[in-house]
Parts: sequence; C-alpha cells; structure tokens
Amino acid sequence: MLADFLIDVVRVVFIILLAVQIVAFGGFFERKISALIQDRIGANRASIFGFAGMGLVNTLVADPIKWLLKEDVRITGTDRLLHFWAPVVSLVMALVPFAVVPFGNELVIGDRHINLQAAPLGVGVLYVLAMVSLGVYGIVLGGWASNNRWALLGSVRGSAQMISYEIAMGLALVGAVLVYGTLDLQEMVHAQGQLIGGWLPAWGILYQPLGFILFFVGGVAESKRTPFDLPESESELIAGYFTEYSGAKHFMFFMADFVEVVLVSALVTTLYFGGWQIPYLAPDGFHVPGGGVVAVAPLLVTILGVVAFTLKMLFFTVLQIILRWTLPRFRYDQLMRLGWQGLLPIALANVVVTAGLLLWLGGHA
Amino acid sequence: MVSAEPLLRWIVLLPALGFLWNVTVGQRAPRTSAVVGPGAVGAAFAIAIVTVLRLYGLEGSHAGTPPMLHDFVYRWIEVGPFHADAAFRLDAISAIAVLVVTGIGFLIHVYSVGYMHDDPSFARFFAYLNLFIAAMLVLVLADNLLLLFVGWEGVGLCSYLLIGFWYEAEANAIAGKKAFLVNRVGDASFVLGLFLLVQYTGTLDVAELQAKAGTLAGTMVGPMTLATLICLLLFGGATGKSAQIPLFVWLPDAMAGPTPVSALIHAATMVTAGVYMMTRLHFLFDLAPAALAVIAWIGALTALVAATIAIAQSDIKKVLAYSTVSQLGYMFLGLGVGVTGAALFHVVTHAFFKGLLFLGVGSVIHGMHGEQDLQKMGGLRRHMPGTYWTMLVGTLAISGVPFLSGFYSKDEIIAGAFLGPHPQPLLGVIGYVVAVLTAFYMGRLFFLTFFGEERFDHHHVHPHESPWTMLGPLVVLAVLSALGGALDVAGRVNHFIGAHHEEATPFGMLILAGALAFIGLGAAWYAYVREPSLPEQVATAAGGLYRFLRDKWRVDELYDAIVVRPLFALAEFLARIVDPDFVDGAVNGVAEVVAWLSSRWRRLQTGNLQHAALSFLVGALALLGYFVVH
Amino acid sequence: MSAVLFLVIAALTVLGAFTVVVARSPVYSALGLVGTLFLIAVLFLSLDAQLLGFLQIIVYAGAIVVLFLFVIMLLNLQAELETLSAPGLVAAAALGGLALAGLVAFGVVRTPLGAPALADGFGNTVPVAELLFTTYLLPFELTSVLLLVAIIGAVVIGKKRLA
Amino acid sequence: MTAPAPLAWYLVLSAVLFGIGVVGVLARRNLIVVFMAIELMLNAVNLTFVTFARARPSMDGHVIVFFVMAVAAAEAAVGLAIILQLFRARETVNADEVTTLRW
Repeated sequence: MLADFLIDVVRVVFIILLAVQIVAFGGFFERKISALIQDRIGANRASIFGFAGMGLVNTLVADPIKWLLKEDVRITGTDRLLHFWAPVVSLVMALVPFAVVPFGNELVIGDRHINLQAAPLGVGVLYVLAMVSLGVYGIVLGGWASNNRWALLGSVRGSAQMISYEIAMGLALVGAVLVYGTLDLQEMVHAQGQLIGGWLPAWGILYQPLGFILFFVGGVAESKRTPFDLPESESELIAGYFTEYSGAKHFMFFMADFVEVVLVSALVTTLYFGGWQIPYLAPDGFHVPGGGVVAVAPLLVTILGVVAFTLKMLFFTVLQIILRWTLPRFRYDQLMRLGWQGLLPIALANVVVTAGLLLWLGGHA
Repeated sequence: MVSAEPLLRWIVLLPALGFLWNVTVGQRAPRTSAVVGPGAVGAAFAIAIVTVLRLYGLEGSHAGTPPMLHDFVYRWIEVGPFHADAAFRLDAISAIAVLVVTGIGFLIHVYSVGYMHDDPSFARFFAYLNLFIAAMLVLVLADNLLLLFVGWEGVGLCSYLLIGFWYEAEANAIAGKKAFLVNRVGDASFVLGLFLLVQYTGTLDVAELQAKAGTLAGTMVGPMTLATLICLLLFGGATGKSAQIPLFVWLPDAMAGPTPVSALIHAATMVTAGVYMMTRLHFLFDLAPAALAVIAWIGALTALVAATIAIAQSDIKKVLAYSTVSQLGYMFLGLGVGVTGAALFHVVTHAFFKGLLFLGVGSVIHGMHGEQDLQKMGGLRRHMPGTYWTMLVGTLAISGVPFLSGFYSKDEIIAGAFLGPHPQPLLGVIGYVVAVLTAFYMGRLFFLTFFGEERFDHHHVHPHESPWTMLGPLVVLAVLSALGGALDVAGRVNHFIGAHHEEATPFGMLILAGALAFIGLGAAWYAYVREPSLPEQVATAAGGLYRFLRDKWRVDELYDAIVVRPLFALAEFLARIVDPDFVDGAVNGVAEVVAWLSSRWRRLQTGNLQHAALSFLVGALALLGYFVVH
Repeated sequence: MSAVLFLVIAALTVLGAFTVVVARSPVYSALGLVGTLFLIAVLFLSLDAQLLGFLQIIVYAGAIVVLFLFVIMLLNLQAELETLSAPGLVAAAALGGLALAGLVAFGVVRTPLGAPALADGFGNTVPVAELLFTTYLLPFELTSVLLLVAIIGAVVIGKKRLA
Repeated sequence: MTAPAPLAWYLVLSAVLFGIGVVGVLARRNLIVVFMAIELMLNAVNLTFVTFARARPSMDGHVIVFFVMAVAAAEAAVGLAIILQLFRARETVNADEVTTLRW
C-alpha cells in the first residue's frame, strides 16, 4: 500500500521536475541562443568562483530566486482574488497535462511493474485537451482582474487565440488518434516501437506528417510566444495580460508560458516522434535491421528510454526557441486568418484523408 | 327482370359532349354547332331507339316482372346506409319519355338551325339546348330520386338560361329570373319530400322505394298519413316545374325566350317533368288517395283557369302558353283520378301537337319579322301554305277532333274522371267544359292568324314561308300529331305499373267529346271569320269579365300584393333595421368584447422574457406535480 | 465515490451554482459556472462516464464558458447595482425554484436506484461511439447539421450591425 | 473507506441545481446571467441522465448527454451573437428593458 503510494508520488514528482528542469534549462538556452542569433555573447555576468561559464547555474538558480523575491506590487482597483488566482490557474493547467505523458517504458523492479507515466489514463488525449483548454482562464482572469485596458485587450486577444488554435490542435490530434486507434498516450508510444518493412521506425511523423505540422504550429500558438505573442505584444499592449503583474505572480505566468513550450515538446515527441522509443531497441536489446541482436539489460533499456525522451523533448524546446528568435510577430488578422482559414481546413482535410486511407487500407497502424 | 345495358349512359353523355363542344370549339367556330348540336341529340335519339327496341325485345321473352335495362356507372354518394348511384334505368315509362325527349328534341334542334340562323350567339344557343337535353335525360333515366333531382335542377337552370337568352332586353332577364324563383318554391317543397323519404325509408332508389313504400301509408302525421304528406310535397315540386296552380305564373312569361325554346322546354318536355316524376312514383301516390284528390282538383282548376285566360290573350305565344298550362292541368287531372297511363299518353300527344303548334307559331313569327300580336296578322294562309297546313293539323289535334292524337288522350283522361280508380265526376264535367274552351281558343288563334283580312302593315311586313329546316320538323310533327293516337302508350304504361286495363270508353262519351271539339271550333269560326265584330261586342258587354280574363285573373297582381311586396318590405326592413342594428351590432359587439378582453389580457403579454419563462415554470410545476402525485 | 467525498463535492457544486445566480459581477457568475461544470464533470467520472467527464470540461468549461467570458469582456460589463428583476418575479422565482427542486427530489427519492455491476469499458469512448454511429446515427448527423447552421447563424448575426 | 454515495443523492443534487438555475433564469435581469443559468439547468439534466445511465446500466443516457452538449454549444454561439447584437442596438443586456419583441 505504502509502496504504491510512494511510487505514485515519485512518478508525479519526477515528471514535474523533469518539465520544470527543462524549463530552467530552456531559459538558459533561450538566452544563449538568442545571443548567438543576434551575434552577441549573452548571459555572461553571473560568475561563481570566478567561473563565468557558470551562466547556466545563474539562470537555473539565481533568476528564480531574484524573481520570486521581488516585490509583489498591489495595484488599487484590481480584483484581488482573481488577480492572485489567475497565474496559479495558468501554471497549474500547464503542468497537469504532464500527468498522462509517458516518459518511459515499464520499469521492472523485482516483481513490480511500474508504468513510467504519472497517471495511466484511457482517455489521455482528451485529458490533455481538457486541461489545455482550461489554461485560457488564467489569461482571461488575469487581464480582467488587473483593471487595465491593455491587460484586458491582451486577455481578449489571448482567449480568442487560444480557442481558435485549440480547434486546429484538437483536429490534428484526431488524425493521430485515428492512426493509433487509442486515446492512451502510452499505447500510442508502444505502437511507435514497431518497424515498417523491418527497418523504418513506425514513428507518428511518418503517418501524420501534416498532423505534426498542424499540431506543432497550434502548440506554439497555444504557448503564446513569438510569432504568436499577440496577447502580450509589448510594442502595443505594454505586456498584455500580465502588465500589472510583478514578483512571484509574474514569475508564475512566465513559467506557465515556458511550461507550455515544454508540454508541446513532450506531446510532439510522444505523438509523432516515438516518445521514449529508441529505434531498433526492444526490451531485450538492439535488433539490427539486417538481423542479429545486441543484448542490453532491461533496466538499462528503460533508462535509455527516459533519456531518449528527455533529449527529444529538449530538442523540440530548442527548436521552439529558435523559432521564436527567427520569426517576426503576426498581425492579429493574419493570426486569425491562419487559424481559421489555414490550419482549420487543412486539419479537417487531414482528418478526412486519414480516415479515408484507414478505411481503404483497413484498420489502424 | 333487370338487364345491364352500358349503352344507356351514352344517351346522356352524347348531348353533354355536344354541350362541351359548343361551349368550347363552338364559340370559335359557330357553324360547327349547326352540325354538332342536332347531331349529338340525333345520335342520342338513335341510341334511344336501339335500347328501347332491345327493351321491347325482352318483353316477349319473360312473363312476370316487366323488363328493365339498367346501367350502373359509379357509386356517387355513400353516407352510412344511404347511397345514391350514378345509374340509369330504362323501363316502359322512361322509354316513352326518352323517345319523346330525344325525338322531339332532335326535331327542334333541326328547326333551330334555321330559326336561329342569324343569331350572333348561335353556338351558345345550341350549348344550352344540348345541356338541357342532357339534363332532361338524366331526369328521365335516373334510377334514383337524387339523380332525378340533379336533372330536375339542370333543366330548371337551362330553362332560366334560355328564357333569358336575349338578356340584353331587361324584360327577358326578369322573365328568366321569375321562372327561376317560382321554380325554387316548388323545388323546396320537392326537396322536403325527398328528405322525408330518406328519413322514413332510408333510400331514394326507385326500385327500393317501391319495395318499402308500403310502410309510409301506416304512419300518421297530424291529420294525414305520411304518404299523403310526402306526395303533397312532391306534388308541390311538380306544380312548380309543370306550371300548376298556384305556381303557373312563370310559364307565360317564359315565352320571352326564342320560340324553339318555348316549343322544346315550355311545351314538349320540361314542363312534363312533374307528370313524369309522379308517374315514376305512381306506387307512392297510389298509397295517398287524399293527395290524389287534391292533385285532381288542382289539375282541373288549372285547366279551367288557364283555358279562360287563353281566350282573352292577343299575344300568339301567350295563348299557346296558357294552352300548355291548361293541357298540363289535364294531365294532373288524369294522375289525380288514377289513370296514370292516360296522363302519360297525353304527355306524349301533347308533346307532338304542342311542339308542332309552337314551331308553327315560330314559323309565323319568323315570317312576320318578329310580330307576335294576333290582331296584326290575318290571311296568312296564302303567304305561308306549309305552315298553314301543319298548323291546321296541330289545331285539330289539340282541339280533340276525332281520330287525331289529342282526341284519344284527352278522352281517356276525361273518361277516367268518371270511370277511373278514383273517380271525380264533377271534375269530368270541368274537363268537358275545358275541352270546349280549348277548341274555341285554338280556333280563335288559328282563324285570326290565317283567315280574315290581312291586318299587318304591308309596307313593312312581307310575310314569307320559312326554310325547309323549319318546315321539315313541322311536317314530321304534323304526322305524329295526326297519327299519335294510335300509339299504345297508355296500355304499355298500365301494363308496366300493373294497373288493370281500363275499360273502353263508352261510345257516348266519344261522341260527346268529338261534338264538343266541333262546337268550340265552330264557335271560333263564327266569331272570328263569319262575324269578326262579334268578339268586340262581347268584350264590351262583359267588360269586367273580359278584362279580368285578359289580365290573367290578376294572379300576378295578387302574388305581387301578397308575396312580392311583403317580401320586398321585409327585405327593406331587414336591410334598414335588422342588418345594421342587430346583425352588425352582434358582429361589432363580438369584436368589441374581444377587444375589451384583449385589452385586459394583453397585460399578460409584457414582452418580458422572464414573465414568459414564469408561465413555463407554472406549467412545468403543474405537470411535475401531476406525475409525482400519481 | 465515497459518500463523504460526494457531499463535499456536492456542497461545492451548489456553492458554484449559487455564485452564478447571486454574483453581482457577470465574471464571477461565469466563474461560478465553470466551477459547477468542472465539479459536475468530476461527478460524471464518479459515475463511470469517463468520456463525458472530459468532454464536459472541453466543451463547457473550455469553450462555452470561455465564450461567455469573451462576450462579457467584449461588452465590458461591470458589476451591477441592481441585479435582480422585479421583487414579485424574484419571489415567484424563489418559490418556483424551491417547489421544482422539492418536487423533483421528492419524486426521485421514492424510486430506489441500485448501482449494478458494470460491463468492462462502460462509459469509455468505444461504446459511446458505437451507439452514436449505429442506433443514434441519424440524430448524430442531424446534430452536425445543427452545429453547421449554428455556426453560420452566429457568424451572420454577430458579423455586423443589423439595420 | 466510507460507503459509496447512493445514486439518489446525485439526483437530489441535480434537482437542487436545476432549481437554482430556475431562480437564475427568472430572477436575474442580466441576459448573459440568465443564459448561464439556462446552461446550469441543462447540466443538471445531464447529471440526471448520467446517473440513470449508471443505474440502468445503459449507455444511451451518455449519448443523449453528448447531444445536449452539442446543442448547448450551438445555442450558446447563436444566443451570444444575439446578445452581442442586442447590446450594439440597445446598449443594454437587461431582460426587462427589451420587451418590444423587435429591434
């Protein structure tokens, strides 16, 4: 009993820490990569024991500490209650979807089989969509509670944007669900462990290339970062819906955004890039396509899976950072047109074509 | 013995199709009507002959029940146990009527081609005539009283249309209207009779009625039996259609129509519909001796009154009109005293000679350029010899000169009054008086027209003989009028209805009847040819009586005073007082009450969504309460 | 779901519902509604209606109420001084609401309800989908038409000023 | 572990929610709140459906709830569009100020 409970706690803590750590590393990478792109050094001041290369530690530790300790400015005319809860909702709703993200295969310790997924849920995909859709409340309430018209404008923009892109995202997911024939993310990852023709890893990207693009674009829009950062576009709305936020609350909002980036990475990895799967690695070791097996210890296989998942997630996080610093911001009408007249029809077509192909070929992957 | 005979429907359909042709194609190509109109009726006549011959062929083969041809077309009305079919029957009675209607009708159609030659509404005229023939055939052939009533009303409609055929003249339109309205009175009575029949027997089918009629004699309604009441009501209908007292006033006015119409409708066929109907229902009337007595009296009185009026008329068609009324009175007298066969026999002979007379008079009028006043004719026998000779036959026939048709039929009726099943000797005497009068006024008409000096204006009127299309029918009818007495109509009918053969008329009565005819004609010859001044003197001497007769017993004035004026006054009253104050008041009152109520109730309609929702809630609570309690 | 947990959730649900009706600010009403709907979704899960539970959140909390909030913000509706209708209407409403709830509760409590054992997969996606695409295919298609009509209607009505 | 909650409790809760919804529809002036109260009533009914689906047990109740959700979504879209237009035309969203039944 107790062991089960402890295992649950460990699983939850692990995935959250994983996410948050990638957020932290992401913050560092963001600085460094943006500097690289803009041909400057970046984040080079904080040194520990004279070792300037410790910028990593700087962002990992010093930034949060500084941020959390900043004054929480209380503005008159705000709705105190909602002003406080809005960032909390944002952050929580960004974190909870990780519960169904599988970060590894079954871990076998003794006779205990531990599924490396915080909450094995039959309808995982729906759960993710539900939680993501609740994230919008953080933005809406934050802007409204601030009693500031730029903040409110940011909220309205944000809510409209999130609703719009959720649809494209959801429809892209329908394609994936059709292909795998399940809503359970762990089962989807298992399905991607197979090989097509004995040599090509059956990753989702091969079945749903269009779905991947749609989901990725939608996800980036969900995280409200450039080029989709209309809700906070500082050149127009000061800082959008968190104009009136400071200190820890601001940090939560900021972090929620970044967690969403990581979440998108995790989901993309899980849905389209094999999750924790490593090509040719079965539970008993590497199966080289030509024949022959390189035996690997089962525990090691599982750990390798977790590492693979982390690396893949990191890759997509970095990819999003690069995107952010590469692309200019959309205009609002362009944003809406892309969502409703671009992604939505394509997503619908994707669903129809996928369903038609499945019907033709008979059954899912 | 009933045999199916699908040809019967074509007797009715052909004239109906002719009507359709004439109202559609005929309007564009009127000349085709000259062929189609008479052709349709002629074809119907041919089929009628074929079917009647077939009927008579059956007669010999089967003893017992008399034969009958039947044609069921479709079930027309079915309400509960009651039903009425579109079905036709041809038996001894309808066979005679069908032959008369189609035969005489055909002759009159042919005659009309000449008579109406120059009329701008040539096709319309034939359309009406065809429609009339179709309706009359429905009436005659119907196997139930409802279908008979359709024909009954159909001929009434055609009569109205044809009387007012030249509707540009207001008098004609008024005459048509009068005929229509007077007929309505009779029709109402007729319909009441039908209602009672349906009520008490549940059927209008002639055959079924015959089987069930017996029950009607036992039921009393006030002072009379149900049979008597129904018969009187049906007879009421007959008085309208057949122009008997008190509803005969429309017929003389009906002479406003073209003369062939007068001949066809108002002499030969339609006016005998009442007689025909009563013959058809003889079994019913046999049950009601009291009604028969009334009928006999009405018939005799009508004959007498009309004959006296006819003496004093100067319009040649009016004389014939009253003559018709008078002769119809004979027929009802015959029905009333129970000699049904004789009555129908007189229908047939009357159709011959009255048709002949009307067509002859039409020929005279045609030749005189529309002149109708007897006082402005005279000496025409030199100008119109064909017309003269045929008219002579007709006059002798109607007067009852021995061995011509009218002699036989009239004699049988009068003899029946003395010797028939329900004898009324007094009425027989009246019959003889009327016979003298008939001979006299017909002689008067004939002599004033064809003898004496030419009283017309020679500068404007050039009498001429009519074309052959008109003379041909005259000749045919003259032959029929002369020899029609040889037809054994009475015998056939009596055999069919199962009446025992009447005894031969006593020889003395035959002598008397012949003598009376000659007395009447002789008197007329004396007064209008030998001593032309005599009538003037008589008229002056009996001035009051003369004017009374000339003014048609002032019946129109009487009706005007007791019916028309009070009716107008009532209408005036209704229009001035009742309609605006009471009817409108009630209507407006209802509207005001509604308006008042809605001005109160509309406060419920606030337009507020939530008030509407509240009423929702109340309803939901009520329903819910009901379900929870139960 | 244990009785105690149910009572807690039920109390919170009723609290949320009251917030919808009582709150002066439409935004708080909307938040009360979200709370209620979210908790109803939890109740759905406790009734083995997994699919519906998440659909409830996605459709209601994630879309419909967001739409409400969106409109509220678009119209910039503030807290009102006079939130209630005419007193008579309010009294009738309170009375009617009580009567309705009471009647329904009374009617319901009299009917004993068991919680029978369930077949495997009850409330999951597959059986619901099977019903939708077989027995209820026609209503399902009609619903899709309804949604299409609603989309067009909303776009047309909301697009520009009328008249 | 305590005993599970009887299904009748769910129904009572649903009745209470429905009653609250009724009060909201009737007693609030703001049409948007009225609208939300209607959604509340719909959800109370949905809860009843799901409860009975559990009690029978039959999935048909779930399907009906699915339809109710779809219809509610449609209704919300159109209804809110109407309210939007109403506000543009009248500058109000109060039920007792829009009683002419026309623009």
